[in-house]
Amino acid sequence: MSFNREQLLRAYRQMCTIRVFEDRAHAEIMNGQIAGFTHLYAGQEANAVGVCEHLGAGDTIISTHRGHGHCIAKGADVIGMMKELWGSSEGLCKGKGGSMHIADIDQGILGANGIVAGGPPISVGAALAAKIRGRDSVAISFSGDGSVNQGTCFEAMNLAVVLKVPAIFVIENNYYSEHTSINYAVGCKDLKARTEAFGFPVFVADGSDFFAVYEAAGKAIAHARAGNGPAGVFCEMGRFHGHFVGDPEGYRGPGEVKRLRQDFCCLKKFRARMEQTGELAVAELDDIDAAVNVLIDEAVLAARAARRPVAAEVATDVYVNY
Amino acid sequence: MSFNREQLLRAYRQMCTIRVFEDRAHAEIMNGQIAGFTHLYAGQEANAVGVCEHLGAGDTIISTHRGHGHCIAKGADVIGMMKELWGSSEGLCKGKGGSMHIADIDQGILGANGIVAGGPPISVGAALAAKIRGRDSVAISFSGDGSVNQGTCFEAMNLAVVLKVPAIFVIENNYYSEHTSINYAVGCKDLKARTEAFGFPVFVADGSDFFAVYEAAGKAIAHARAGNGPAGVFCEMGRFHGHFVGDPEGYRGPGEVKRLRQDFCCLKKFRARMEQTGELAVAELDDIDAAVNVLIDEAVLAARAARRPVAAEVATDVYVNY
Amino acid sequence: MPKKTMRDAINEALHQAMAADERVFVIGEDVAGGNGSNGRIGCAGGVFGVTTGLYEKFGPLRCIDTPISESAIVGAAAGAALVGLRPVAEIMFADFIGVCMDQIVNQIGKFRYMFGGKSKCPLVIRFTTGGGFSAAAQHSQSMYQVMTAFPGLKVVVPSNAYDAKGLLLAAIADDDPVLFFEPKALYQVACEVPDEYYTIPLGQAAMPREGDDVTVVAFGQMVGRAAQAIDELEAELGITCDLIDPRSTSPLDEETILESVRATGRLVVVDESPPRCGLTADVAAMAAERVFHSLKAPVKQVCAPHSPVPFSPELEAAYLPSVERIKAAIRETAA
Amino acid sequence: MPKKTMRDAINEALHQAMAADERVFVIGEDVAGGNGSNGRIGCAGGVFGVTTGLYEKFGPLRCIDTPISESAIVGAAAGAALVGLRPVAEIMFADFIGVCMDQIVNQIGKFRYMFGGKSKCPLVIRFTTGGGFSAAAQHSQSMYQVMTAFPGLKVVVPSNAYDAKGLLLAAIADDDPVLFFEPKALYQVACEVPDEYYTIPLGQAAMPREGDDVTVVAFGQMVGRAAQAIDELEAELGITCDLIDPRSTSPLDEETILESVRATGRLVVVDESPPRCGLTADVAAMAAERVFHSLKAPVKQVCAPHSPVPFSPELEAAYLPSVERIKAAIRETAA
Ligand SMILES: Cc1ncc(C[n+]2csc(CCOP(=O)(O)OP(=O)(O)O)c2C)c(N)n1
Ligand SMILES: Cc1ncc(C[n+]2csc(CCOP(=O)(O)OP(=O)(O)O)c2C)c(N)n1
Ligand SMILES: [Mg+2]
Ligand SMILES: [Mg+2]
Repeated sequence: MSFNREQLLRAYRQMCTIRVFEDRAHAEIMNGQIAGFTHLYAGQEANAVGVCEHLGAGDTIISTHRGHGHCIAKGADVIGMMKELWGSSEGLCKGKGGSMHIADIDQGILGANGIVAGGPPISVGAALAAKIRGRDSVAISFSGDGSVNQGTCFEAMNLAVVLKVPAIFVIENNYYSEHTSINYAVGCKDLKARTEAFGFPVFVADGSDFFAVYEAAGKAIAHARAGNGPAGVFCEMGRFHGHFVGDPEGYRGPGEVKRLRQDFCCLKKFRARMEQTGELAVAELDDIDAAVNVLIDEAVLAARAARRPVAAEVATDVYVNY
Repeated sequence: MSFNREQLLRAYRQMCTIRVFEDRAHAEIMNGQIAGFTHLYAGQEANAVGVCEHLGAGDTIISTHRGHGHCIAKGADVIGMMKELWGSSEGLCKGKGGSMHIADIDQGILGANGIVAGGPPISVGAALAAKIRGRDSVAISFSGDGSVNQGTCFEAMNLAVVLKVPAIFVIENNYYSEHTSINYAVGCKDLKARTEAFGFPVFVADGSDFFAVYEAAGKAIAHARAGNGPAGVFCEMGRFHGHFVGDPEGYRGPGEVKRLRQDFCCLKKFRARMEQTGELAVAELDDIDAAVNVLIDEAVLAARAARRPVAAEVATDVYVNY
Repeated sequence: MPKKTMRDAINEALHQAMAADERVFVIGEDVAGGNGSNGRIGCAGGVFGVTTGLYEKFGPLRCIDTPISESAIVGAAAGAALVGLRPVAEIMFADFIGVCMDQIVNQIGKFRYMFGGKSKCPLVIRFTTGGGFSAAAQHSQSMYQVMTAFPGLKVVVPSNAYDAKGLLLAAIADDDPVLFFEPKALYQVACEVPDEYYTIPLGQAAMPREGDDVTVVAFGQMVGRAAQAIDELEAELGITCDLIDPRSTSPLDEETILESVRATGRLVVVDESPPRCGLTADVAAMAAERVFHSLKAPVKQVCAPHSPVPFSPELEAAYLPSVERIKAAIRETAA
Repeated sequence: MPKKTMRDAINEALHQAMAADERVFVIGEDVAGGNGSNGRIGCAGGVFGVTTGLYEKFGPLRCIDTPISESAIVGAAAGAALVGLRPVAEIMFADFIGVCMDQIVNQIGKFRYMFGGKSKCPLVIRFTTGGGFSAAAQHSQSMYQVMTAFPGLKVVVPSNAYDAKGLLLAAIADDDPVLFFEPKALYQVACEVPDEYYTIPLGQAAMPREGDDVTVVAFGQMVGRAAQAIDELEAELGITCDLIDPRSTSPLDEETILESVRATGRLVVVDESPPRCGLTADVAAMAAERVFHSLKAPVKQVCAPHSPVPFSPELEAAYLPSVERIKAAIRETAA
């Protein structure tokens, strides 16, 4: 698989944007600037970006409670997102959704989702629509290692096979569902095999390596686009923050997060590879870091200044008409 | 596996009782004597009996919408059952449950269930209770080939593995869920493999052969009783009547039911084997047939004569106290 | 005008909606039937035969059978609607909302709001509802009263074949998600139904009887029983009633109800659901709040007892509000 | 008496119930926490910390972590209860009823009836309920009003730490299935709570304020706001109210409410759920039916708008009934 410079710059920028967005959101939550329950994606960026770099305007994604990374990777406006976290009526969802429901239908983002495994059935529907219309778009759903034990997720997988629709199930194994390890919650020894037993191929990659994810996702998406029905992607990765902001993380082993940040950082891995291959210069990547930091600074300033919603907005946007 | 005479006579009698009960219920429904939705088990008897002959008083079963066979096999009183079908207040459930909810908790029968795959999660709970109490009982749930696509069924399987409880998942493949074939509704090629991928062994048998089912179920139950966690049983069998009484059966191929009745009749197979081995005489089996017919005649007469419920009974039995 | 059963009227509506708009498709368990079998695909048309002929007419991409996976069925409809199609999903019995409630209530019902008004989810979910079949506790609930509680959803329950056709066509054309509850006890009941396409707006009540003494509001299956009760009372005692059939419970045509109560000063509300947090309370409370000063007598609720639906025919007959019970309530209110 | 938060009071109740009866066990997601990890098992005690310490005290067979499989969790509790244990299941947010409603409503709630009174299913399911956390549309619903509609279930919603402990101990000792809704906004609110085991019977309302002018019925989180509204109105205008906290919505202490309304002739009902088919309508309709002739003014419902719960703190503040809105309703009713 070969990448041109533009693709490489873009992939790095996307991952970097997610990381900086998340770390900043973390800081602002700790400051009391952001209300509600927020789940951060830092450490998992290569997965979202490695998948979404394959997608076009006609393709859709549906995300989880941990949705910022997927949304950014699929093209959501980060300033609108930051305003949404702030609960502004200028936010992407007018402050009505917040972190757990960030969506941008026009970008093919069918939303973050506060219900574990709420997304996969819906994604099968988007895939079904593609099939009915005779289009070659694909529909991606992201699921965590915990989410795959929810009945809706299994139903979606089977239905996708039965209807032979281009639904891609991306399973992000960050080892934990909340405080519980995948070693406990997934009863079988081999989650990839359990998933494949539903009747579609699952491609495995190191989820902290953009290139690996990109390759695996490419195979899955090609399979689905060609009309062969659903496919899966299964990646391992580290979650750098707690499950939610404020999580005391008593389930971590000694030095665990430090090790993850050291060995499973997609940005570090990407840079190391660029240094090795010489495809991009360190300065170019540094420039991206700087530009992204400026962007996120701007987003935070814009969010702080953005219009606050007023009471009259509470009961609008419920129906198209009623 | 060897059986003594008493065991053989009992197994045959149980299967025969189910068959005659079902065929009579069918006739009485066609006569307009029995109201509601009734799903008949005729053709599948060896499965219920082959499993339940392993069970003792401490073991539980939970059934499906097609529950008569399982209930009879586990020891429910057929006269009380027939009265229940008739909607009498002398019925096993005082006429409040009917065919789809026949239960007898004292016999370890946690009920037929009108919700497809409603039973498996509950059965995991009964199995969990055994583990918590340190007892060696097992909990059986029956599921159809259609029911295994319902999310609750998958969840139950995974939870049983996680908690390592003695839950046995018995899957009855009668080829159809309502009007739809397993070839369509189960997306994967191999349902046994999909089930095993959850992390427990599944034992396969010809569901029209009592001896085969008994052997497979015995392995599964022994596995679970010994504290190794859940196990499965997977059998194929023919359903001799429609999905519900009144089903026009447009999904059947030409001559299909005739062939099933010919080649996959557990009573015929049992008799053939007895003839071959000489373990039981034809006359002994004929005597059972006759006795069972008398019993079911009695049950119908008793049901016809049984007390009808009165309006005041509508709102009782909702709570222990309220 | 030709007479048609409610089943046939709904079937006709589906045919016409699918012919008129290629974005419309149906999905559910056995809406075609026979898939994967040695028999005939399209042999079923749903267990109540309501989708008969759609598979033959519109083919496998628009009449889609599914496994028994209600959450996935509803989710699939939701996803297809979000990207621009107009699915009509069938969930065989309203009771099965239990296994797919999240997709209905937390997903479909909330998308538009959570997404700041930027999405549309134009779908219909059809359910059979209610008692009368001795189908017992898990196949006889009304459930529409429960779904009315959830903002973001529209809820329809027709009481006759004519309304069923027009309301379903309106529901399919609607840009919001609509839950459409078909009283299964009425499938075989016929009335005059035009052959052509027509719609009945959601949120607009019908008033099949007009009178002076009492306002009777009844839902779904109970509308016919209320009409009979009213007719008998008029003949027996000369009491006359407004009978209001809201047709949709969300939106509810509050004005028609309130206006009638302003005139009669007396209100009886009839529904076959149990008493707690249901539609009889909903309508009664609205009157007690908004037209209190017009009320001349206690508001009466006629509904099922606080118990599951029993199997036995005698018990079910005692469970469902009868013409006699409705008459007694009207008589007491009018006294 | 020692002051304890509602969280600690509930935790204490669980400890005492498990110590008193070895049939009691807890099951749910992360009720222990840390299973399978390299860290500490028992590290969590539920995401709100309510089950803290149970794993250490009672071990893995009585404090059971599960995968994210709510239907299986509830089903497992149901099965264990049917065979004689007394499970306490935790479903993290009441909103998640969406993914396990069948097991609650169609199974647990109906066993006894469907089985002709021959079974018992003594279990408790604990949920967090309600708004106040900016947790948005899928983590803020009350849901207890919806579950009240289903016969066979008991439904409890405490408004303070003292009641929470006594009601939970009663619920665990009860032979029927009980849904126990804990207003998460009140977890950190403390009041005096005895150290010893005590129970508060279900179906018995509390009356934290007594007065002459208006009857105010409020549920869960709204009880505190109603009390504040009442206290301010007494100070400002000399209006005095009965404040009734039903504590359980099923069974509902109808007599206490009706008796108060008979005396005051005025009723305001306050709940944080949306308006349709909810508890405010339920109680208002009961009054309009059963004590109509005592009523001197329109019954008032104070509730959320017919919309999902918004995320933004300002919007959520506007969504939930405020002390000001409750005061305005009482003032109007008393006028
Ligand atoms: C139906 C449902 N159950 C439980 C929760 C609470 N919850 C939110 S995130 C989460 C863990 C999800 O784990 P996983 O799928 O691995 O995703 P991750 O958080 O690791 O990204 C849980 C239990 C929920 N939101 N929805
Ligand atoms: C949740 C749910 N969905 C649908 C139905 C309707 N239904 C009843 S039986 C049945 C088919 C079940 O097929 P299978 O599991 O193979 O059992 P079988 O009838 O063959 O014994 C269906 C769809 C139901 N009762 N519950
Ligand atoms: Mg995870
Ligand atoms: Mg079958």
